[in-house]
Amino acid sequence: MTNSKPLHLHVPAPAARPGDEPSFKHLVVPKAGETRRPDVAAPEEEMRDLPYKLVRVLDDAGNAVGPWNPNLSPDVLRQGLRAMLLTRVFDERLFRVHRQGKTSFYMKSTGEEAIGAAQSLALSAGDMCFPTYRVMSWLMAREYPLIDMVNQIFSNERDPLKGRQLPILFSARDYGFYSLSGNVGSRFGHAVGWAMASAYKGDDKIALGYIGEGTTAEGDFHEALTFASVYKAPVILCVTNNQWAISSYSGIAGGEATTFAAKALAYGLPGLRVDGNDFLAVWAATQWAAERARNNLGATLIEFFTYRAAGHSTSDDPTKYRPADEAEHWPLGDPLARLKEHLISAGEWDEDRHQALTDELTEKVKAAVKEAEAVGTLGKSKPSVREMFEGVFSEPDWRVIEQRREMGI
Amino acid sequence: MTNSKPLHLHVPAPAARPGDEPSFKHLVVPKAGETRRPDVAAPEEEMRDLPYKLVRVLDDAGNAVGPWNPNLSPDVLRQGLRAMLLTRVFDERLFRVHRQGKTSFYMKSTGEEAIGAAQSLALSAGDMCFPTYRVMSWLMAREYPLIDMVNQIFSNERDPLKGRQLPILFSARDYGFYSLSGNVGSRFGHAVGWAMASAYKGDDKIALGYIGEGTTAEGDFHEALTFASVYKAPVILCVTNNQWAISSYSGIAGGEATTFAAKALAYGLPGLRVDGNDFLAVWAATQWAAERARNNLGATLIEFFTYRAAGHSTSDDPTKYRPADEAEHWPLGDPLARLKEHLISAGEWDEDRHQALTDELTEKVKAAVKEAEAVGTLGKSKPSVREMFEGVFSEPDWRVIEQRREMGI
Amino acid sequence: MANMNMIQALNSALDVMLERDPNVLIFGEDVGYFGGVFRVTDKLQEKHGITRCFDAPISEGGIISTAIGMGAYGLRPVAEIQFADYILPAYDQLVSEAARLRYRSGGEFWAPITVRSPYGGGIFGGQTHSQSPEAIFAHITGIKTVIPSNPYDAKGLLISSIESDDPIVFLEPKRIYNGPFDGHHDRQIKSWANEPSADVPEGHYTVPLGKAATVREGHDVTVLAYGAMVHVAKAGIEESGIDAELLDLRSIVPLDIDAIVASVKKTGRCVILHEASRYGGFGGELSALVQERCFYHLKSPIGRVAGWDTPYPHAFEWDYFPGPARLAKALRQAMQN
Amino acid sequence: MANMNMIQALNSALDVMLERDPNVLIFGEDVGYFGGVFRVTDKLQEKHGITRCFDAPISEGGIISTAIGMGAYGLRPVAEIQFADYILPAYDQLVSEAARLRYRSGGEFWAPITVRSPYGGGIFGGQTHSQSPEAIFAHITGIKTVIPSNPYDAKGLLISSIESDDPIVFLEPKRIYNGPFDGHHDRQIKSWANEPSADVPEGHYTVPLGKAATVREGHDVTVLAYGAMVHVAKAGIEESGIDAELLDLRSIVPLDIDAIVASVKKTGRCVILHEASRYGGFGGELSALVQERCFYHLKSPIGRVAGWDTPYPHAFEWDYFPGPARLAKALRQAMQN
Ligand SMILES: Cc1ncc(C[n+]2csc(CCOP(=O)(O)OP(=O)(O)O)c2C)c(N)n1
Ligand SMILES: Cc1ncc(C[n+]2csc(CCOP(=O)(O)OP(=O)(O)O)c2C)c(N)n1
Ligand SMILES: [Mg+2]
Ligand SMILES: [Mg+2]
Repeated sequence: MTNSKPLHLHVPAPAARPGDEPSFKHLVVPKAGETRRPDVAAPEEEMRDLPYKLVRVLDDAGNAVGPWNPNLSPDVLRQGLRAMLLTRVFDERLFRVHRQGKTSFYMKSTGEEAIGAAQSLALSAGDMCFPTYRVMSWLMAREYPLIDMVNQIFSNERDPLKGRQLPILFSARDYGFYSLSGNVGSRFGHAVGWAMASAYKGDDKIALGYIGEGTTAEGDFHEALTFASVYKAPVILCVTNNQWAISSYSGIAGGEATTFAAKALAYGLPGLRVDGNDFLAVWAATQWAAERARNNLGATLIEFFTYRAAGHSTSDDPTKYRPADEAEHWPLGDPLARLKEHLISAGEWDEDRHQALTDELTEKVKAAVKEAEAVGTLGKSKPSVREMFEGVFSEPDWRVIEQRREMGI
Repeated sequence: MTNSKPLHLHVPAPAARPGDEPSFKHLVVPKAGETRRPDVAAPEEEMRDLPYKLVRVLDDAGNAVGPWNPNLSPDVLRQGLRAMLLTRVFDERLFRVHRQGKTSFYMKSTGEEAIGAAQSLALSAGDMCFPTYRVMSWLMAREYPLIDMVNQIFSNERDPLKGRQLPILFSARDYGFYSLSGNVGSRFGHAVGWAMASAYKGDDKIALGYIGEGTTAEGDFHEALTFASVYKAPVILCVTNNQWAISSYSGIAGGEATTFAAKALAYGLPGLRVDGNDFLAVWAATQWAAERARNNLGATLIEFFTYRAAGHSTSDDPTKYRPADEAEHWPLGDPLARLKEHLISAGEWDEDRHQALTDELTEKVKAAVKEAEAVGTLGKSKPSVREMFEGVFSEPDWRVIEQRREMGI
Repeated sequence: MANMNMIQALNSALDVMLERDPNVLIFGEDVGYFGGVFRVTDKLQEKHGITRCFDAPISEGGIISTAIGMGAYGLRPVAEIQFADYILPAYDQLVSEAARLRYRSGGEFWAPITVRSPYGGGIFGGQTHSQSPEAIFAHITGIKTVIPSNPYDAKGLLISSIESDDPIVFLEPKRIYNGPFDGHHDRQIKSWANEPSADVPEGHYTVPLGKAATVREGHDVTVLAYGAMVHVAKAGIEESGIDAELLDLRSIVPLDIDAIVASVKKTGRCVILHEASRYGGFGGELSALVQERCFYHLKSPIGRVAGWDTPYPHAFEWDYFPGPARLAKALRQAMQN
Repeated sequence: MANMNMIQALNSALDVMLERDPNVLIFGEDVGYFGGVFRVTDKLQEKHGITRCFDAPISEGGIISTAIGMGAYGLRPVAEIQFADYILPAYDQLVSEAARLRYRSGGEFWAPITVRSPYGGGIFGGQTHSQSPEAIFAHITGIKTVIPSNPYDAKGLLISSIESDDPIVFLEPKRIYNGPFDGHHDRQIKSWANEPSADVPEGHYTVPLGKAATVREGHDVTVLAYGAMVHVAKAGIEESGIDAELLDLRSIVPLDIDAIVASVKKTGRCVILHEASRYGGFGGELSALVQERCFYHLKSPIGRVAGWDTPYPHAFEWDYFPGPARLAKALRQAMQN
C-alpha cells in the first residue's frame, strides 16, 4: 500500500461561538415516552440500543408519559420542586455574595438542579453519593442545614470543614454526600470501592458516582467503570453531560463521535441516556439502576443530557466562548420550569403557591447568609489556626507539633 | 424503596484451574468467512455489530474464504511464515539460553506470532508501531538483525541499547519499532500523539499501537482512545487478547462482561474482533484500518483474539494457575500451523521446504547466539560504564559528570 | 522592547516560537479559543490557526502522553496543565516515559516537550489550586524543572525550554502573573509596570537553563529562592536589615551549583525559602548540597523556611504561606549564631 | 515462634489480620489464586475465600481508588502494587485523595489503606523493576511510608500499618525477601534462616511506626539507613573498621527524629545511605534535619551515599548500586575531617 494522500489533523469545534446564532440543530431530541424500558434483569446484549436513545417522561405540555413514568405522588414532586428551587435561589444569592467579596469562589448548578434533587430523593438514607461540585441539589433535597453551607463557603469559625477546603467543596457524611475536592474525576472510583465494600459486607447500601462529561476523558473514569463491571459493584455511575467543560464543548471530550451513555458498552454495562432536565426521567432512570444494583445485577451508567445555563464558576465569563443567549435556545428547557408546569397541569400546584415558596426559600437563604455573616465572611473570621495542623494524620506527629509551637499557638 | 436483600461481591474466576479439564465451551467461534466487511467509509453506527463478531479468513481446511480474504501472493505468505517461524525458533532458543543463566529475563510470544508478522508486512516502512513485549515477530518480519537482538538480550558490549534496558525491551526506530519499557500500557497514547503529529505535518505516516487485554484496564488505554477519537488520529489501536495476564484470566480485565473490541463503541470508533491466529485475517483487518487512517477517516480499534501458549515470562510457571494442557485445547489452533497448512493446500509449500526453512532459521539463530556469546553474556561483558552516565539528558549536567569522576571513569 | 506582565511575556514567548518553528504547537485544557484560564495562550489560536493551539480533553495523562508521541515524531509540543496540582494524573507519563525515553532507547527516541503549569499559592485557591510540586520532579532523573520569577526571565526561559531537546516541567508562579507579590497580602497590590524586569524584548531571545541570577548582592548570609519566593525574599531581607545575598535559582534542574557554593562560601550562612511544605521538599536537597560543599565555611546552621507540613489550607492561607516575616526571623537566627 | 523469611513473615501478617478482622481484605494484580508474583499472598485465597484475597485488573490507579472507597466505607483494604515502579499511575490517587481525605473532609472520611509494594534493586530487574520511590511519598503530607529490613519487623510493621487509621505506603525491599543481602553480589547468597530477626511469632504482634532500631551501637559516626541498605550498611561499617552507630529508620514518615538527633549528637558525624538516586532523594531531608538540629555537634560534613543520578541501568546494576565499599569510603571520609 502506498502512502500518498497528505493527512490532516482534525480539531473539533462547536457549532456556535460568540457572535454566532446559537445552534442545536445537530441534536436529535426524541419524543417523551418514546424510549422503551427493558426489564432490569434483561441481558446487556438486549439493551445496546439504549445509549443512543433518550429517556424522557415529561412531554412538551408538561404531561408525564410513557413506560418510564415513575408515577410519583404530588408530595414527592413538590419536595423535588422545593429542593430545586432552593438550589436556584441559593445559587443566585451566593453568587452575588461572592461578587461582594465575601468569599473566594462559587459555582452554580443552574439548569441542572433536577439531577441531584431527584436522585437524592430516589435513593435511601444509607446510600452514598460521590458528588461533583454541581449537584448541590442533593444536599438541598436532604435538608442539609443552609447555615452549615454558608459557613463553609465563608471558611469562617463555624465552617464544618474547619477552614481547610475551598468554598462549596462540601463533605456531609450523614447526608450521603462524600467529600468533594478540587480535582475532577478522582472520586469516581471511590464510589465503586464503597459499593464493593457494601457488597463484601453483605450490606444493602448502594453508591452513586457523578462525573462531568468533560471529565470522562480522565483515566479515573475508565478505571472506575472497569472495576464496577468486573466485580458487578452495586453502583450507579452518572455522567452529567451539560455540554460544556469550562470553555470547551462536549466534542472535545468525545461527544462529536458518540454519546456518553455509549461508554457503557465498553464495559458490558447497560447505558441509559436520559433527559437531565426532566425530574421524572431522572428519577425513573435512577430507580431502574438502583433496582439493578440492589438485586446484585451490577452497575449502570447513566448519561444525563442537560445544559450548564450559567458560567462554569465565578472565575469565568461564558460569553467569551459561547453565544450569550445559547442557554435560551437549549431544546430541553429548564428543569424547574418543567416540573412546575407538570405539577400545575396536574392541578397540584399554582403560581401563587410557587411565588409563596420562592419567597419562603429566599427568606431562608437570606437568613442563613445573614447568620453566617454575623459569624464572619472570608478573612473576617476563621477557625482556630490550630485546625490547620490537625487532621493531617489520625494523630499529630512531631512535625506539626513543632511547627504549631513555632507559630506560637 | 427499601434496602432489604443482602448484596454480595462478585469476583470472576476462569472456567478451569490446574487439575480441571480445560474448557473453552463458553467461546462462540463463528465460521471463517461469515463476518461481513463494511466499506471503510461506512458511518460508525452501521458498524456497531462488528465488535461482537469475529473476522476469520482461514477455514478449518486451510482455505482462505469470505469477504475479508486479502488475496495475498504466495511470496508474501511465505514471507509471513518465515517471520513467524523465525520468532518461534528464536523464542525457543533464547528461553533455553535464559535457563543457562546467560541473561536475566526472557518472554516468548508463542501462539501470537501472526499478529506482529502480518502487521509489520501490511504497513509501510515509514509507519511506526508502538509495541508490547509480545510482538517480536514485527521485527522478524522486517529483518531486524538477530545479532542486535541477542546482544541486547545479553546486555553485552555491543548491546544497541547500551546496557540500559531489560532484555527484549528493544527500540528499533529504523524498523518502525518504538522504544519498549517495562511499564505496560504507558506507550499506547504515544502512538496516538505520533499519529497526530503526522497528520499535523500533512505527512502520510500512520501509527499502530499494541496493548494486552489485561492492560486495557489502565487509564492509559482510555486516554489514548479518547484522544484518537477526538482528533481522528491516523492510528490503529490493537488489543492482543491472549486470554491471560500473567496469572489472571481475561475476566479480571472485563472479558466476562463483553468483548474487548466493544470498547471501540465508547469512542464512536469502529471495533473489529479478529482471529489473531489467522495470518490472513490479521492482515485484512490491518489493511482495512490502515485505509481508514490514510484517508483521514480516523482510528480503528482491533481486538486480536488469540492465546498465550507459553508462560508469561521466564519468571512464572503457568501450570500453577491454569491447566497444563490448556493451550492444546485452544479452539483457534496455532497460527504457524494454520498458515503452513494454507500454503500447502494451495500448493505453494510442502513439508520438506518447511523442514529446510526450520533448519535454516535454527542455524541463523544459533549463529547469532554464538556470535553474541563470543562478545559476552550478561555479566561477562557490558558496554563501557560511561554509558550509565550518558543519555540522561541531551547533554550531561554536573551531577553525572561529578559522579562519573567519583567512580574514577 | 515592551512593558509586559508575566502572562504577556509567556504569551509572547509562545507567539514567537509558533512563528519561528512550524514544529511548535500548543494544547491543553481551555487553551484554544478561550486562551487559557490565566490567558497565557490568549489569541494564539486566532493568530496561528486551530491546529497550532487547541483544546484538549480533561485528561492530564492523555495530554502528556500525546505530547510525548508528538515529540518522538519530531514536534516540540508545549502542553499546558491548568494547575500544577493536576499534573499528578500525568506523573507516570512524565517519570516513566518522558524522563526515560532517551536513556532507555539508547538515544533513538526522545521527548522534547515543555509542560507549562501555574503553581503555588497566595490566591485563595484552596488545597488543589495552590500546591508547589517541584520536589517530586527534581528527584526524577531525566526531567528538567524551570521556575521563572519575573516577565523577562519567564519569556527567555520558556523559549529556552521549548528549544531544549529535553522534557521540561515549566512551573509558573501564578501569584506573580500580574505583579511582584512580596507576601504582604494586606498591602496594596503591585503591578509589573514599574519593574525593570517587565521590559521585555518583543522578539526572540533566551535565558539559559541552569544559571541562577544574583538578585541582591550581600555579605552576611545567602538566601536561595525561586519563583514567587524571590519577591518574598527581597521583602524579608529588607525587613530584617541584614545584608543578605539573594540568588534566584531560575531552574532547580539543572541547578547552578557553582553560583550557590560561591555565594555561601562568601557569606558563610545560608537560608533556603520555598512555598512547598518543608519535609522532603527541595529545600532538603539544597541544604544537603550546601552543607556538603561549604561545611567548613558555615558559621551557623542552614535554615529552611517553607510551607508547613500540612495540606494547603484555604482559610489559613496566610498562616501557611512562608512570608517575609518568617524569612526575616530565620535570617536573624542565622546571624545570631 | 517460627523461622520465617521476609515473604513468609509478610504472608503471616496478612494471614493473622484476615483471621482477626473481617474488615481486612486483600487485592492486587495476581495476588489471588496465584498468590502474588513474589508469593507474599500465597494460599491466602484458598484459606480465607475469594472475596478476601482476589485479583485486580491491571490498573494501579483503579486499585488504589477502589481501596480508598472501601476504606471510606469502613474496611481496611491491603492493596498490592506488583512493583513500586508501577505505583506511579496511582500517584494522584495516593496524593490527592488518600493523603488528603481526612483533612479536607474535616475528619468525616478517611482512608485506612495499606499499599504494599516490592521496591528497590539488586535483582537485575532493569529500570522498571528496581526503583526506590520513597522520596516522592515522604514529601506528601498525610501519607506514612514504612520500610522494613527484616522478617520480624516486616510482620510487626505490616500489622501496625493495617491497624493504622492512616494511609500507608509499605515498601518491601525485594532483594532481601529471601535473605539479608549485604551488597556483595559476588559472594554466596545468605538465607534468613540463621538470623535472629527470622524468629517470628506466629500470632499477632506489632512493631510501632516511627521508632528506629539501633542495629549497631557505635561512637564515631552515625549511619542512617532503611530497607535493604541496613544490611549493606552493616557490611560497609564492618569493612571500614570504623565504630559506627547504625540506625534502621523502619519508617521515614513518621520519622524517629529523637533517635537520630541523639545518635548524631553522640557521635558528631553522620552518613546517610539509600538506594534511590541522590538528587532530591530522602537523604537530602535527613541531611537537612541533622544539620539543623546537630550543627554544633558536627565534626565533619554529613555524607550521602546513594544511587547515581541516572535511571536504574540494567547492565550496570552493581556500578549503580550503593554497596558497602561506597559506604566504607564515605565513612572514612567522615572520619578524616
Ligand atoms: C484533574 C483536574 N483537571 C483539571 C481541572 C480544572 N477544571 C475544573 S472544572 C473543569 C471542567 C470540568 O468539566 P465537566 O467535567 O464537563 O464538568 P462541569 O463543570 O461541566 O460540571 C476543569 C477542566 C480540575 N479541577 N481537575
Ligand atoms: C504499569 C504496570 N503494571 C503492572 C505490571 C506488571 N505486569 C507485567 S506484564 C503484566 C500482565 C500483562 O498482561 P496483558 O496486558 O494481558 O499482556 P500479555 O502479557 O498477556 O501480552 C503485568 C501485570 C507492569 N509491567 N506495568
Ligand atoms: Mg460539563
Ligand atoms: Mg494478555
